[in-house]
Amino acid sequence: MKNPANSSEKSSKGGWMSFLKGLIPGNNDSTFVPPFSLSGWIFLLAGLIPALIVGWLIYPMALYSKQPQPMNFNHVLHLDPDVGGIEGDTETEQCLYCHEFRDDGSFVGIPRLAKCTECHDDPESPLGETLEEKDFLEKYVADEKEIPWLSYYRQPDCVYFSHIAHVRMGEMECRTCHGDHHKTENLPTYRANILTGYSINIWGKNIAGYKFNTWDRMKMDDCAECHTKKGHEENNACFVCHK
Amino acid sequence: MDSPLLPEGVKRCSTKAFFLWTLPWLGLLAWGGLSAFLCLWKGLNQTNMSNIFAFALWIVFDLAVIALGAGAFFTGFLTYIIGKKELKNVINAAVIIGFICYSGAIAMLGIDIGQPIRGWFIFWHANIHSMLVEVSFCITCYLMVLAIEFVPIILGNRQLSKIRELNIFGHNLHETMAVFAATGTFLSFFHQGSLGGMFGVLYARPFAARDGFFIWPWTFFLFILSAIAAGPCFTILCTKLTEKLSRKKLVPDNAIQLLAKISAFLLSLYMVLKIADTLGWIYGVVPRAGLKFIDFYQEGPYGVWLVVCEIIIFGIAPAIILLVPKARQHDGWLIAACLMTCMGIVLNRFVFIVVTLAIPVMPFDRFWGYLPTWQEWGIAMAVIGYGFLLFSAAYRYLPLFPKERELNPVTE
Amino acid sequence: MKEKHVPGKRYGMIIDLDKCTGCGTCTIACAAENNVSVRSDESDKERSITWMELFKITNGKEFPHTEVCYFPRPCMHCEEDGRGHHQPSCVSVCVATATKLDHNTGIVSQVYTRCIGCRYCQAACPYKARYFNWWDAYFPKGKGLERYLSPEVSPRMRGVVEKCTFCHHRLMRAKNLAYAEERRELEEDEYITACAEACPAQAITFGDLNNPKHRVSQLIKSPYAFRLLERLNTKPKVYYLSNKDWVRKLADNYLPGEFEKIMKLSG
Amino acid sequence: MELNRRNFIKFVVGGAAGIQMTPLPWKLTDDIAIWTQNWPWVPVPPVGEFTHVKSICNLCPGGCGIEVRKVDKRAVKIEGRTDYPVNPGGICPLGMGGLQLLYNESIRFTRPMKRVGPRGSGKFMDITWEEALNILAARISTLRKNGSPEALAAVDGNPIRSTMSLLIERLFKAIGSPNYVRIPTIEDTFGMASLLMQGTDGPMACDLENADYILSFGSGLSNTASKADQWVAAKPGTEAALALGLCHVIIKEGLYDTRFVNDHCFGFNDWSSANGKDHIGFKTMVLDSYSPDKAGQITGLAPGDIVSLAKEFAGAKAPVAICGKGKGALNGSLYEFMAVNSLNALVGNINRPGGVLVRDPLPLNPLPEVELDEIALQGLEKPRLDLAGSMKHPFTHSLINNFTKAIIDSSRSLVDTLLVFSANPVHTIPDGGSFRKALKKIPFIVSFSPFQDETAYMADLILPDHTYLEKTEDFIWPAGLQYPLYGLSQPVVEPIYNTKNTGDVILDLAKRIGASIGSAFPWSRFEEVLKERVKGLFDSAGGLVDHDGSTPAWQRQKEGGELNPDYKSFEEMWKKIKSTGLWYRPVHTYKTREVLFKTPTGKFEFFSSKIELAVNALSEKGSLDTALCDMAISGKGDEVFMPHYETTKYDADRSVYPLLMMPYEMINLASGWVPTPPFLNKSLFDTQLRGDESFFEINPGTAADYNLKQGDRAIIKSPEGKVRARANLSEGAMPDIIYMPLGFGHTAYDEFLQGKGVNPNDIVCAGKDPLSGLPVWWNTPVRLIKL
Repeated sequence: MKNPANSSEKSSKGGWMSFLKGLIPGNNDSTFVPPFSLSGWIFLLAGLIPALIVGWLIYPMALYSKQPQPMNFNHVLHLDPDVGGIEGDTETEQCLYCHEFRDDGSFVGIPRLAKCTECHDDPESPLGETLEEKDFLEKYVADEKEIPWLSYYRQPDCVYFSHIAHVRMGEMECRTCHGDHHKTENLPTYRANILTGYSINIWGKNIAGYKFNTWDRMKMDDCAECHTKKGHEENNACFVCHK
Repeated sequence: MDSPLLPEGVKRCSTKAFFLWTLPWLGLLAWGGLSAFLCLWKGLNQTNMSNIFAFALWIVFDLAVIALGAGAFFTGFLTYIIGKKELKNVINAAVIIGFICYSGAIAMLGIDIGQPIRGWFIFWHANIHSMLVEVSFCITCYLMVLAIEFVPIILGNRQLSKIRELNIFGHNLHETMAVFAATGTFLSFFHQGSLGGMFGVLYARPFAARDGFFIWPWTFFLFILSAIAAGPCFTILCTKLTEKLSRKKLVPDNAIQLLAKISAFLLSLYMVLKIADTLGWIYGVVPRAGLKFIDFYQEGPYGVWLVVCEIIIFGIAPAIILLVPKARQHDGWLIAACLMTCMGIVLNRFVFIVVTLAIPVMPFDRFWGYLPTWQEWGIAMAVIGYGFLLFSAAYRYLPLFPKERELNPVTE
Repeated sequence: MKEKHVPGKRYGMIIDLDKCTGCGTCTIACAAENNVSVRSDESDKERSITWMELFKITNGKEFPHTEVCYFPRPCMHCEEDGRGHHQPSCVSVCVATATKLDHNTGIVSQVYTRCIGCRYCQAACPYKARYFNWWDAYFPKGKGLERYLSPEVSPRMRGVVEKCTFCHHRLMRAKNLAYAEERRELEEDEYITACAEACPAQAITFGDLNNPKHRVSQLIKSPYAFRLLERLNTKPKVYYLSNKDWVRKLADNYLPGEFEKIMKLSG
Repeated sequence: MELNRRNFIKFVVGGAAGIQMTPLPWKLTDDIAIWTQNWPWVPVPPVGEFTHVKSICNLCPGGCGIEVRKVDKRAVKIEGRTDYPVNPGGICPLGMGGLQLLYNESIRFTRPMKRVGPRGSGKFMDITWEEALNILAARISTLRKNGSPEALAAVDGNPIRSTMSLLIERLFKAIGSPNYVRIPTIEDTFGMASLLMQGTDGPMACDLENADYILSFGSGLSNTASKADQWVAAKPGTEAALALGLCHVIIKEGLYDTRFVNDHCFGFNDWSSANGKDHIGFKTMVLDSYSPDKAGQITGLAPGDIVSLAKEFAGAKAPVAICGKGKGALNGSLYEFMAVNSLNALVGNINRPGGVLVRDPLPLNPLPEVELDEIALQGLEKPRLDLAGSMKHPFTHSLINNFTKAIIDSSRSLVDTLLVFSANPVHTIPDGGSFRKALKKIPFIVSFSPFQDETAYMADLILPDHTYLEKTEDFIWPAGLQYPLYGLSQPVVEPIYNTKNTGDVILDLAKRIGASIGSAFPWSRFEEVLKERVKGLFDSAGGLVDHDGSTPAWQRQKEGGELNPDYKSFEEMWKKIKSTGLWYRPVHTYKTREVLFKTPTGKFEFFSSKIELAVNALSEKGSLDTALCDMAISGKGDEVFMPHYETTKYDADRSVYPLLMMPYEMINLASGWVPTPPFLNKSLFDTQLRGDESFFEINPGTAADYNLKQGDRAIIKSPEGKVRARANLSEGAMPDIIYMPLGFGHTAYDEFLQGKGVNPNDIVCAGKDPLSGLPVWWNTPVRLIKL
């Protein structure tokens, strides 16, 4: 092979280097610029900082859609004993009043309209004065139309999840996975990943994947982590959660 | 037109001639591009692969080119680790051939899997028991090594070498080549073996399974050995082809002869072991599964001729030719022997893949046939086109054969 | 880390070939239960998907001495191999850990969303029990065929391998029902596969091979019980039953005279 | 501080490094992979509440109990009911695929329509139910006004004795047309054989649970044959000779039940009639004409096999011989069925456990008599086009092949308006494609089919029915079941399209026609008709409406279990039937043999008095020979009145057509009027269908004669036409017979069915079955031309 030192004679003709040089006005090749001069750092940061902004701020905003729920729902009000709300010995019991198990052990998830009308059965008599309540009666109860709720916690189709195994047999609290959803007066905006269609609550609110609470994320690893912690490694078999 | 890019002091054909030369290979690439697009867009239904022929033409091509590309790591090993200096005259060519083969194989694999976008699951959710995982890790890493080995050659281009930083970088890289050669050797040994293991471990496929004799599966070693025997032959073939096409002597005879001699010994050793393997299989694996040797060679086109070709015509015969110094010094015999060796290895890979799958294991099951579609051929041919193109370009623009100037002094 | 030892289940199946009429109900029950995609041309047997495939075998004699037998073949849900190869042949080769043997049920799982479609498992399986989705599931617009899809089984995308799961979702369904009744253990008939349930000839018996009370674990003790390709050491959990010698002989490969010798030995 | 090359590189490096330090590339890689797991074009079945609905499957006359699993409003899986006596738990492939018939818009009619394009072009225009019914009512009224109500004809494929078919028959009676034609099934032949030998035109049943030896005379090649203890295959159409050959051995060896034969049978021994005429008996006839050698010659079986089979049969404790071809959707041969039943009589296995049971009809209320007006009375006087019930075919109810022939042969349009109910005669009738030709001569065709079948495609007016999963209808005592059962299906899902239960449509139509027809249908809904009929079951006092599937009914009866009705009032019973879908009485009442047989002699008749009467009546008009010729009987003398073997007469020159083609029914291919659900295609072997080509089965020896190898293509040519298929060499096939599956070769429906394979019915040259006149579809002479 040729000795590189010998062959490195300066040349200004040809090659992609000169092409690049041509692009940059006033370029003087003879000026020696130390690799990390101040301006070097500035340019480095000029690339780095916008990239960080794009990756950490703009990208997450662009990645998730925002959809409002069809109407508001006030969990606090429904659980308020002062206004005849749902009572129960435990929080879980209160939740289960509406988010109940069927006889075959399956879980209803978000209750159907029929569950609402068990209590709010008269379309003629308004519940209160809010716009939501008026909407609820006019749009849904009167036409017997199901409310198209957007589910924050619906796992993708490939996932099987048994609530009864966790809540009844495993005696887990609802909030372990769902957080303090029952303490909200307003339903948060539903946000879904535009590529995957997953709710942000499933895939983690934190874009970096960092988890502060048990309910911040409901990914496979989170399930497995809990199973392992509780000594139920056998439930990490693929088919326990995949279908 | 492109003269500033050509290496100094050597003669190359005109730009026009070179352009015409690239046309057929560009054509193959275009065919492959269309095929790849169809396969990625519409799915693998574009092929004639099936639940029976789950692996087919592409995997045969993959395994074949990876085996033939073994010349790269093995020549590297001989050059940098063993210190056979004369091989420096072919090492560049060997590296490029290796790079072509491995990158081509990986590209084909990317199309061959049903869910290319999830391909990285192999690395992320790796099943350490799977030989294919070992193969994937090794060939990916080795392709990186090859790329690194390729860089100094690229930087040897007349114009690039004018850039001081690149020149220094290339030189330094070159100095450390022994380290990469060692890494490459390690990686390559493993994946060549794992490729053999891939089939040897199929314990429910008696045609491919190789077990019951200390080490399981022993195809691991057979594949390594056959690859390092055939790799140098392929390197010889490529250089000889380049010499013939350019009507120039490019590599000193001693380098070629050394490769041929090493190949001869390895091939002979391989043949001894292959015959032992075949016998061990016939008298061990096969009857254990309740079958006879001949049961595997009665279906469709797959007859005993496969064994005869693989072991005698494309195995023992070239081994003898290469062992005899007189014979291997004769260009015609040398090329013929190298060609036979390479065909033997391709046949071996074909048999392990296609025949393994074609022969039904359930006694009441039947034999199915398979012919590749034009889309499958397209992808396979594109690898060939890509190989020719890259190698031709490398020969034209890079200092591929260090002795070229010396052997062909430019008279004008 | 060693898993703590729980007396696990080993679900398995025995198919009485002398009862099977080859009607194909098992194949169809399986497809309907598991959302198996149907294409307009299902006669391309190399590429169509039938988790429970039917093979027809004959004794090869001339008319009128010909006898016919049908061989329904689900996934065998192979066990770990005794020779130190450790795993079912398909499981050990899977690159992305998309298929696994569950030690608590004995069921070999297949996770479609994990599978990358390399098809190495198909090469490894001698029973051809694994099927690749060469096409996207065929649900053309305007037909409304997708309305019969069951939500219990996830429809597959193209480019992945699928296979019989022993109707694992039915185990989940049965478990949920048991939990609703505050039970943990299942009765024998609470979890059976769709094919076993549908068979009009009641030729398929499904249950826990580890539970001596289950019919299946009694039936496999029959001298007429056998498994497909037993010599390959794949240890299938699907057994067959036939009192016809020629049928049993066709279940495995034998060297000339070998089968007859075994017959003589076993009386 | 300028953007030179170095700085530019730094900028790029900074950006690249920066991006790596954000979640973007990593999350994007992950998300794209997840995108492939959730491709928007892969359907995601909605989740919901699981419910189960019990109903009955009506895709074949079997009427199995089904339980449909639903998710909210969608039906997602059909399963066999464990609590239904017909099919404890199991279900057939066709029943399993039913949801693909419900949810497949491209094979269903979703609304009433009328034809706009040329006939058969499939161009229809949407109309309302109101318009559609008015068009039809006006047409019928016009026919009646013109005094030709008989120009209205029906082809009805609803199960025999079902309320639906009663209602259609009633409509025709009220309108005044005798041309109500049913699709022939095995029940027709069973009924006639039973009538002639036992005196009751009811279905026959066999107590298979208690039988210890079952000898099936079904055609070879069936799946069930693979499970038989012994497989004996006679040449198609010679089964009668085999049965009589067995009788010969049994009589000769004295293995028959002498007590039964002597005390309860007529015509066994030679006898003399009141007018002094001597007759030979069954015994003499069989001993003279059906020696094992002779039977062997006819059937192609070894005489030794016949002897050993006869001994095995007679030696069993409760042997039963059953006849029938395929799934029972096609008729059999009358003398053959009689011959097979003679075997049961010889061993005395009639009306006892494990034998042939003589059933009384289900005690359903009859519908009130129709008051006929003048037009109707005159119309009903006119002869039936198919000659069924005439002196030539006195025992047969319908002869669709005659019907077709009459239309084709006539120079004018004998039928002005044809109504087609639950039938697809264009595809299913073994007539060499004649029905399609006949349709061309019918000016107006109305289809009530829920499916876009071949016949409906030719229709002018479409009044689509619900599919069986959307409607209520009844199933009367499926053939073969030994105790009375009434099944009632219920809408599993809400009707998904603008279709209507044909029962309701008929009631509406009758009202629109008005006059005496309207008053003959006083009900407002079909369900009321069903209810009125079921009242009879209540009045019969007894019967259960809930079935504990865990213990079979006969078992409970044996153990003296509770068999008292579990309801108090009729309303309660009706309500329960609607949810459980059944009423049954798990007891077969074994009447004494003295009162059992309703034949003229009061005995089991080997020599049928009814045939004698019919032949005499017809020969009074001409000679005996012409009478026999009219009845298509080639037998001579006393054997005419007894079960005997009739040589098949072929119209074709056998030297040109040396082979025989036998269509056969497959359990996993719908061969009736219902399309095959796509799932069933999965269970077909690729030696039955490959691509668009179906296969014929042929013995390797015969194939070798024609130089045919597995998969080779050939033309099968009969005098009626030709079809192209591929050869499947099968050792199980009888030499010189070509077997062709029924159910392929649809020109209608969608890509799952259309154009796949060929339909053997297209080349059948159906002869006439002696006496019954039903089509002989099982042995068409053909020749083979290798391609």
